[in-house]
Parts: sequence; C-alpha cells; structure tokens
Amino acid sequence: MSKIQLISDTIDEAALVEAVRTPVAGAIATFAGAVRDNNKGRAVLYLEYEAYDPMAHKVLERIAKEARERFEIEDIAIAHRTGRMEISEDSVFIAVSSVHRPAAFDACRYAIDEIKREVPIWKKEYFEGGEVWIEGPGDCEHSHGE
Amino acid sequence: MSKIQLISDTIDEAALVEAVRTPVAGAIATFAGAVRDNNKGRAVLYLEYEAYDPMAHKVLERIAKEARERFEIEDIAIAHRTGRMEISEDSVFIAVSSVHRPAAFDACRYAIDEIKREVPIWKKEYFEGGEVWIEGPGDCEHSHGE
Amino acid sequence: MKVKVQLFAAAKELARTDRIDVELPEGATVSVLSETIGRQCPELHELLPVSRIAVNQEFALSDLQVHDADEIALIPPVSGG
Amino acid sequence: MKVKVQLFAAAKELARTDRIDVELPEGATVSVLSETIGRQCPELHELLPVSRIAVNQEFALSDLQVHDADEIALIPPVSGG
Repeated sequence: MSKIQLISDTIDEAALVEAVRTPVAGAIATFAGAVRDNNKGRAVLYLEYEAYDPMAHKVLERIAKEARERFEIEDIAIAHRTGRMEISEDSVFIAVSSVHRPAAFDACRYAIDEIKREVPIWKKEYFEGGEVWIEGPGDCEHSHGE
Repeated sequence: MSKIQLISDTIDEAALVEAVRTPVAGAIATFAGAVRDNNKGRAVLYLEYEAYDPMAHKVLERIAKEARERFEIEDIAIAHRTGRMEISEDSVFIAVSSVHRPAAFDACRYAIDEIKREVPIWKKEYFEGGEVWIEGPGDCEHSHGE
Repeated sequence: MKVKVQLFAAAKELARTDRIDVELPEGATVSVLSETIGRQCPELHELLPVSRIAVNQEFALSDLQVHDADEIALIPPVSGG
Repeated sequence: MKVKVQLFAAAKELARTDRIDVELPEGATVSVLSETIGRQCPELHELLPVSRIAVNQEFALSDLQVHDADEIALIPPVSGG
C-alpha cells in the first residue's frame, strides 16, 4: 500500500497506521482533519476539494521526506481526499511512528502545517445560502462570486 | 461506550476515535503507545502490565477531566491495557477532538505525559535472559532480583 | 512563444476556463508571465498578487525563466488539509 | 490501630505478598506509615524512598493522617503508557 495517497474514496486510516508500525516504534501519533459543520458563523452543508493532482502528490511526497529528515521518526503516511466531503468526514489523515513519542507528535504537526501551506488543494464551502472558495491558511477570503 | 477504559483486551481504536468525533470538531489527534522490541539494548520478548485497577481508572478519569479543563477540546478518550502484551501491540491509546488542531495535539501530549507520571500501572519487561520491573518515567531502574 | 497556464479553483471559476494560452517573449520570467496573465485576464487581477506560479509542478521564484514546453499552473492560496 | 497496605509490582515481589498489615499509633501520618513499613519489611527499604502512598485511591501528602478503614496502597514508580 502506498504511504502517500491522494484519493477520492474514504481514507483507510487503520491500514495507514499499520503501514507505519514497526517493531522498534514505541509511539504512533495520528492527525485527522475533519469537515466541520460550521465556519465563520456559516452553517456548512458540505465541502468540495479540488486538487492539482500530480503536483499535490509530489508535494505530499516532499513533505513526508522532509518530516523523515527533520525528525527522528521511523515512518510516515499521508492521505488526502479530493471531491465532495460531508460533515465529520476526514479529508486528511497523517500517521507517524517513532521510537520515542516527541518525534511522532512533532512530525505529525509539522506535516499538517506544511500540507495546509504547500499542497495545491483547494476547498469550496457550500453553506446555507451560497458557496465560497476558502483561501487558507491566512484565510484572506475574497468573494469570488458565483 | 466508555471513553475511559482499563482493559485486558485489544483496544478498539477506531471506536474510540468515533466516540470523540463531533460535528464541530475539525481535528482529531491520537496517540498510541506500542511495545518496542528492544529497550536499553535488551531484546524484549514481551511485557506484562499490572495495575492498581480502581485507582488507575480514577486517575485516567482525572487526566481526561484536566485535559478538558486545560485545552479547548471537544472530547477525549483514553484506553489502557493490562496483562501480557506482545511486541508492536498498543498498550495505551488516546483520542482527542477539537475545533482547531493545536488543542487536540496539546491535549493528546498532555494526556500521555500525565499517564506516564501518574497512573498506578507498572510494566515488567521479559527479555532474553531475564525480567525486570520498569520504573519510569525517570527510568531509575533498580534490580529487583528474581 | 506561447505557454499554457492551468487554472484551478477560484482562478478557474473567475476566468471561466481551466487553461489559458499566454503569448510571451523568449526568455520571459515568471514575474513577466504573471503580469501578462493579469493584462490578459483582468478578472484574475485580485487573485494574482496572492497566488503562486508552479513550473513543472514546483513553486517557481519570480526570476525563473519559463519555456514553451514547461507545465505551468497558477496556484491560488491553497486550502487543503 | 492496624492498617492494611496493598502492594503492587516490584513491591509485591520483594515482599512476596500483595498485602501487609501495619500496626500504627492512632493519628499516625503517611510519613510514619512509610517509616513503619520500612522497619517491618526491610526488603522494601530501597523502594520506599522513590514510592508514593495512596490513601483511598489518591496520592497522599506525607502529613495526612491515616485511619484504619482507609484503603491504603504503596505505589512504586509507575511505568504505564
């Protein structure tokens, strides 16, 4: 199983955890980003994620590589979904294994921060009364009409 | 399902993640502590966890309550196993949900640090050529014979 | 030379297309490309200053020279995760 | 008065029992209890200074008075997680 996934299906989180598990690893930290039912006071109906697929995959690979270089981890897996996602569904999942726990936490946090900053993926929020492209992580949201 | 578990069976990690998931939560961080195949240069065969059960349960409840008070989280679940555990099995699992991700990471880390410091649970390591009670987290290990 | 620029998300919606062709002098840089896109597609005017340009699937610095065979994309502020 | 002290892990193995009965004067504190355990079970001598005493399932300060109905346990350095 690939440890870097850009997929439209539900993420198989248990499989990714097992993919990073090794006999020397005493710690496995994970992070899942889920669709919230509200944002800036708007009642969110669902989200649509669009990706520049080949580059998004490449940047996810780079982030995993950098995490391996920067932190004393054993392994890392990252999955990101594209397409329509309902409330409470996970759009992104990261699993990191390490011998001791600080590295797993640090690498997990590093990976999600970098994903939000660097991966060419965009989410459009469909809320009661409209839709808007979210521009993050600065969230300098312009109104791009429709 | 109870969100604080002290059990001898395998931890149902997926169920605990779902137990903390809420529609307002945009982040779920988890931590699993697994049995490593070596420790201090010893080849570990397996571990045995012993607990002062009623107090251990109470302290786990207290840690969850403190995490809720200290961090802006939605919910937290903690499971700890007792008895014999093989290499790569998870002895402890924590799942935390929050609106924004820093709180989930911080609370997860807080919980595992407190568990290692406060919960009356002890592990005995069976390694090639002997066995020893581990005294942590300072790891001031005495030789308690046998 | 003519380069193709892929558009995504807000940029795609504003320009009402997922690809624009931009005519550039040989040896033009990313910053020249960006200015040219702005003149050609005024509807992207607001988005361009906060966007990045990717050349061959990597974020490009503004002084990088582009070539007609390059894979070029306009990357509005990302919001994955 | 007589109090029962539960032993766990290394303490249980060293004392070869999971419970000891300790005779204490009325109003004895946790620190008196700890010293008394040390005299009564010399095999716990090394472990006692790094252990804590739990009274009614809570870690107790050394000046807490113990009572014969209390649930008391000797808590060697923990190693859960």
